[in-house]
Amino acid sequence: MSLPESNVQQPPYEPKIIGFLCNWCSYAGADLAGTSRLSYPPNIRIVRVQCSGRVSPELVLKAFHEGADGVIVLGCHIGDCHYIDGNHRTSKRIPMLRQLLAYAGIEPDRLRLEWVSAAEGERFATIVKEFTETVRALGPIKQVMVTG
Amino acid sequence: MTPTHESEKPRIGVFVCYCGSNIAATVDVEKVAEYAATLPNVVFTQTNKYTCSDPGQEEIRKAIIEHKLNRVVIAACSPRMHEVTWRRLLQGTGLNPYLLQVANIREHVSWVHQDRGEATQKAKELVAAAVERVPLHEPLEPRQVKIAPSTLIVGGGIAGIQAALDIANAGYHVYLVEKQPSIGGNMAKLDKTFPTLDCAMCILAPKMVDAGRHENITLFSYSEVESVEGHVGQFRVRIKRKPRYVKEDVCTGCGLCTQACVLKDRILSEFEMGMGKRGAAYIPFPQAVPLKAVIDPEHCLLLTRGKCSMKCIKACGPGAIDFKQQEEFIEIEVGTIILATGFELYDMSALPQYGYGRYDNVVDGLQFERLCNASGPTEGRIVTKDGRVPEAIAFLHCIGSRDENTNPYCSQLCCMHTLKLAHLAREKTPARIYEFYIDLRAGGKGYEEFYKRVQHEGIHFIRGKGSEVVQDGDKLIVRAEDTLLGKVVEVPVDMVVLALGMVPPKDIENIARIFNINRSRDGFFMEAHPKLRPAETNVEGVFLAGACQGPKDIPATVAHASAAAAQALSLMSRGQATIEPIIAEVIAEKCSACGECIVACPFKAIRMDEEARHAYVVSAMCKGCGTCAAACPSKAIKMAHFTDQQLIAEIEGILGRMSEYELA
Amino acid sequence: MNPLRYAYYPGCSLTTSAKEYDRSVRAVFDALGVELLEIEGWNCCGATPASQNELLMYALSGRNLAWAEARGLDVVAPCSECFKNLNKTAQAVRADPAVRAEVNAVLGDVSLTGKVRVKHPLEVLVRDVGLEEIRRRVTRPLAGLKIAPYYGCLITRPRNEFDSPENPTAMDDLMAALGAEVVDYFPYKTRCCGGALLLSNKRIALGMTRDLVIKAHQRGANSMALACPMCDMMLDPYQGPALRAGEKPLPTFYFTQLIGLALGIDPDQLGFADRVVSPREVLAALS
Amino acid sequence: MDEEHMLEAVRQKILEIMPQVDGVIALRRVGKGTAPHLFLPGDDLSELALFPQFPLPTPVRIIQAKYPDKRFAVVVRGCDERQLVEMAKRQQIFLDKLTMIGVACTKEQAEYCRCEMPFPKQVDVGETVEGIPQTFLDEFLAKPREERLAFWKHAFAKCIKCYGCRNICPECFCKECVLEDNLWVTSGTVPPPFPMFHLIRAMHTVGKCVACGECERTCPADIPLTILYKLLKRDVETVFNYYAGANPEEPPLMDSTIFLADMDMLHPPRR
Amino acid sequence: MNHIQGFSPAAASALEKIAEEVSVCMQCGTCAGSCPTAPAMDYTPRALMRLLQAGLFDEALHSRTIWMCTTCYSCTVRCPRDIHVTDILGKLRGIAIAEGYAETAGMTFNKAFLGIVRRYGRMFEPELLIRYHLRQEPLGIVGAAPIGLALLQKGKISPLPERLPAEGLAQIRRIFEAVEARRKAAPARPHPMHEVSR
Repeated sequence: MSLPESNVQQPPYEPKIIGFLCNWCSYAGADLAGTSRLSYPPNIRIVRVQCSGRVSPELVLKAFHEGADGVIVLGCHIGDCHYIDGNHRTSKRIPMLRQLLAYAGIEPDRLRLEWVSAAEGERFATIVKEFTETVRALGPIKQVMVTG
Repeated sequence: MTPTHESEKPRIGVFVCYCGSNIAATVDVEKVAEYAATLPNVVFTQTNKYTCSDPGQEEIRKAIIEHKLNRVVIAACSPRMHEVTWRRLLQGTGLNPYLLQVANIREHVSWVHQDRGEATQKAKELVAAAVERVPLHEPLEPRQVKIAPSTLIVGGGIAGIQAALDIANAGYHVYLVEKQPSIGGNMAKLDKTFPTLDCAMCILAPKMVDAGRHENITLFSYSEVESVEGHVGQFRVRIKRKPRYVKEDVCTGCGLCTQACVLKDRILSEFEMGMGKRGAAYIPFPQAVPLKAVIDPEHCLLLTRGKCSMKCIKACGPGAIDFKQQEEFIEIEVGTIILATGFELYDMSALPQYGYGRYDNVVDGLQFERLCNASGPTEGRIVTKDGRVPEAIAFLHCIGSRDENTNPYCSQLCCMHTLKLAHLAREKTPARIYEFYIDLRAGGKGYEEFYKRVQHEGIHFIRGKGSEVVQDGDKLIVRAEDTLLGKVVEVPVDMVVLALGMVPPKDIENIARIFNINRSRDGFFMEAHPKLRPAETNVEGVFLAGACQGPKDIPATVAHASAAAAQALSLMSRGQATIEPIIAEVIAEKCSACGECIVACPFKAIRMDEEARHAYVVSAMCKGCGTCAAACPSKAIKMAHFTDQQLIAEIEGILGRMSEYELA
Repeated sequence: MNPLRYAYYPGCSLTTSAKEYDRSVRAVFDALGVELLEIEGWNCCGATPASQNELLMYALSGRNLAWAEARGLDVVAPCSECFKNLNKTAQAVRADPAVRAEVNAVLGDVSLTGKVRVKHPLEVLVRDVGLEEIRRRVTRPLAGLKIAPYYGCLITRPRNEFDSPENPTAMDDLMAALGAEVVDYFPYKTRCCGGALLLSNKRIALGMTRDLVIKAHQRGANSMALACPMCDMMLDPYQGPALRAGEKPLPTFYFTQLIGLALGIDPDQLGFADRVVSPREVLAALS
Repeated sequence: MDEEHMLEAVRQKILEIMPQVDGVIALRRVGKGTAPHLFLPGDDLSELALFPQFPLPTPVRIIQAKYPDKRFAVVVRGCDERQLVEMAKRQQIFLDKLTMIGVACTKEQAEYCRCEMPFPKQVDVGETVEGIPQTFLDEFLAKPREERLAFWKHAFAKCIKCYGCRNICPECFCKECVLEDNLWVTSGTVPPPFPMFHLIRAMHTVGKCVACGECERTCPADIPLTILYKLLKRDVETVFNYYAGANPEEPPLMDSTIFLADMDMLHPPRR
Repeated sequence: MNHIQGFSPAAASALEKIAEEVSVCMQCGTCAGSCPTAPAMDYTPRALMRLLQAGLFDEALHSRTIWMCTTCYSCTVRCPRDIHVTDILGKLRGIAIAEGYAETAGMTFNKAFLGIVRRYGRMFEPELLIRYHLRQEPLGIVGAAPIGLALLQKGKISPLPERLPAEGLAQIRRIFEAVEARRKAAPARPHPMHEVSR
């Protein structure tokens, strides 16, 4: 299995970010950012889920455990959810997980929850830019967690 | 020739698309394909200029058969764009359509990242994620659902009427729900239409009558949709019929009660846009359908204060008035839904500098229409509030539109509408007519010719947005810059007409929530795709017709309404709809019957099997959001196509490759 | 509620040409139990000329804001020109980290965050103290006064949440609360008085002032309430030169002078004597 | 009221209730410790015991599952009562077939458990005492982030994955537990990799934990688990105004449609 | 390669930043229609924006328009493209002074005003009047005499300037010097959009 060649010697620290995006709103917002040719840092890798309500705290912890330096969950605004109120559960699970991370001594800012509608391409790009810089400042997850 | 049995060792084919230069411009497609070839279970890779084109799809079909592929990864545009195309392609080769994973390397990579190295690296990782995930995909059979041969249409304007007639004439039943006492919507308020100067009511009334009488159309006027449940093919709709306090089957529409009403001509008429008055018992306009009286509960003395001489009852021959009428709720089941809730005008009083709502003779486009209309408050005579024939009238374009402080979008048709009003004013009064415009947008069929005609009729066009209107004595001074002369002008006129800036109706947020539709930035309903699917929404079986999707003139509205009707008809004529088999399933032996999933399910689609002591999912009701799977502490619920294993595989695909990247 | 305390930024005009504005603001705020702490060693905000260099305006205003921010006090600036410069500076520093960094670099030993809020006395009186509170304390209602409330162009512009930029009503309500009759002075209430061009384009400036007076008369006013020393310069000392022969002058007052009067404060303390256009006839009408 | 008097009072209560039920679940003296016991009508009550404490909800669940149509009484402290309510919300026990005999904990017991509410809603025996202020939580929070991280890494490093904390917790009734699933917690390594095992279990206590403290007491490695669980419990109470086990009608918090409108209401300590 | 890099890299000059902001102007004329002194201007505010869009900066800086603005912000409040017209005119005044364009009455006023603020830290109106009239219309001082007298009688003119304490004055001087240091780099001129017949 060949390793992807990287044309740079030891690359500067680029955070690895996993984004859980809901198919109906935030994923469509990310698509809109694409069709509008906005630009944002490439660190985020997007995993599509049907609803932000699908993202369990265990899944977020697993992403960190696999080596993600930052995890961002994007869902529909309250009231816009394609599944009526799937996002109501997200609005409790993710903030409570942030609290737990903070109490456990892990920087809570590595995890973020935002609402992005299908029409908010710019907002998506801005949030990704901000979050990438926040995580870059926090450094690799290896400092706080055993990964892999 | 059926390919190998799916459960055998995965044989993955990876197809990477150039998308012309859309992807290839920043992603090294060949390198991505080369890299994919090195990934586990990948037995075939190929790049393609346009994977979605026929030749592109043909390549994939050939590859699946030749190389006995049982899993397919396509790295191209967003799955929301062509996943349906690729699934149909797999179906064609006999391969289950869900043994496919799409990597979005266009909208999420090539279009948003400029650095070729970074973009290619990211594309590789998304392909690696898909290759890690797709072996875990299991074949899923889409569910077929019977489509009830009937349509709910919300909104009885020209859009709703057109769609209703198209569907009813095709032999399917329509339930048309209209909030106002009569159908007709905003078009019924118009005098003439552009560019043909047809009388609006003359071309609309026949359609209204047809809709009112059509045996395939049940009209619920003065009613609103309370709630909607279920999914495409089986929408259970609950309609609230507001009490008219008039028995519809008895009332002949003679109007005697409206003449007898104690409050006759004392209440501002909504239909007359506040320019005319009506009584508490009233018929909105002479050509109303249904032609029935209605009693306004907010003003009728009996209904508000409980005491009135009730002259209306005495005046009504057949005794149709019934103050004991209550709200009624009706449940219906329909296969498809069309929203045609139209538009409202921007409330210009939010811009005090134009004096709307402060100076008597500053009116908006629809109010001026009522002045021009023969059945309007002034029988078609254009006169100021105090009855004078105006010596000069100014029409101001773009008030409330194309403005970052109010509505940034252009309402598309107010230039043409204002041109028509100017023509009517020129025709009916000796007044000097001015039009203050920025760009005169006359792009439709016959529109530019109409513009030239109106210029020819001696209307003064001043290229400069009206900046303010100030009352000075009995004149209104319109101040603007004639930008072509570079001079500031102050034009005294007797009447100012503000072009109609179109905005969504006030209750659009509530309607959007009932039908689970989201809205675009300008507040109108959001279509499935602005270019390719303007009449569809993200909710299958729910379509959009007319200005509720965005400002439209009448020809565009009618075309859009017929498009929505056609798409509803295509669903209903097929009789069946495929429901994505992405539903949840309880693994009985793992379930400890705690019921957390039952509480978590937004659609109440999970029940408890009391004897067997485990929960189970009613698949027909499950919409596949996965909230239950995330809520279950022991992960005893399997969310088809989005299982924990599949999502974790995708994460490992990404992060596994990333750590390698770091080692390199 | 705990007593209101603000940092007070009088501005250059209030020490000279608008001294009665300063005295009436202090008297009224004192009567209403609102404490004003004058900013020590405040400097000129640069007025209109400072608009030629944004950094200069932010730095000059920033120096004053820093004093207030250090003490956790909001700033009250009666002169609309100073109010605009200070408010624009606070908003820019709060919104843009780049501006914040540059201003703090220029100011040197200070770290301004822009947390400080800048308020015109009109906002303090109407929003923070509240009309009810003022109405309760009126002892001499201004019956007989028909006031044209004149906001000038800067109190609610370019952007100030406390009232509408096109049709503000705070002063209308305040004057009504004092028992005076308030004429409908829209849209002239926010029209520009021409003050900035007094020297460089006297003819145009005086024309704008004259227009305001004529329209106030047309609307039936017998007096005008002002809220800015520059408007006052035009509508009091320069009202004479602005009007043509035979045109009736219109007595003008700072709105805080009128509040003081209604609260029963001794007129001598409110600087009525300092008015150039004599107010005697109108004050006599006050029964 | 000292222990002997309380025991006597409880015996009276049991004798009173015994005719209406098929049995009473309570603690029995076993050597120096105690063990849950189903006292049947006519049994000798002399060996009844109150301390040291043992969580009775799990035995209630098992016994009710075995005899679904029988009616039982149970001697409960505050945490038992609240835990039974939460478990009722998850159909694990059935309150309509259960009569509770509420015992208020003594001062020492409350201090021993560092309990915030050492008494049930329905107190039949003993006087209620003041809850113990949770000062140790704030002391812990005063530590900077790095110190908290080191604290937990050190604590969790001692974990021998005996699942004791899970087994004793009445809320952990899952047939198959994710902590034993390699997909979530890498199997075959002790201690389990930080932090998956412990943070997953912590998230499972949100909106359920009544802070009975048994997990911490049972842990052979003395890992101070209640610090994490009680901090989360406090957040749930302050932000969602949800008190675990307080109201049987309220749906389970994390699954209900209640949503957090303003995410800034939860501000995690960043320092 | 996406060539839209956005107009202004961080180091853009004032004029380049103005050109970027004005690029969205649709020439609708609302600013001119709202401006109290537009009729007396050689270029209406809208026409001035057009000059800036076309890159004709010299003509814009020569115009009388920028010195006719009373900063009443009506244009900024009503601009449908949310362009801060008033601030742009202000910046142009600064550049016109910095680049030594022909002295106008407004320029004299601004220079005199800021000179006094720099010297005393606060305004001293009599000196402002004298400095302005000496340079612009010496006889004007006579015209202003009656008003001066009235103000003197009312005690509204202070005979002596109010000087800030030394430490405050030093801060004020440092502010002016720091601002001038930043002004040193002459603003790079974006190239005109197209050749315009003279």
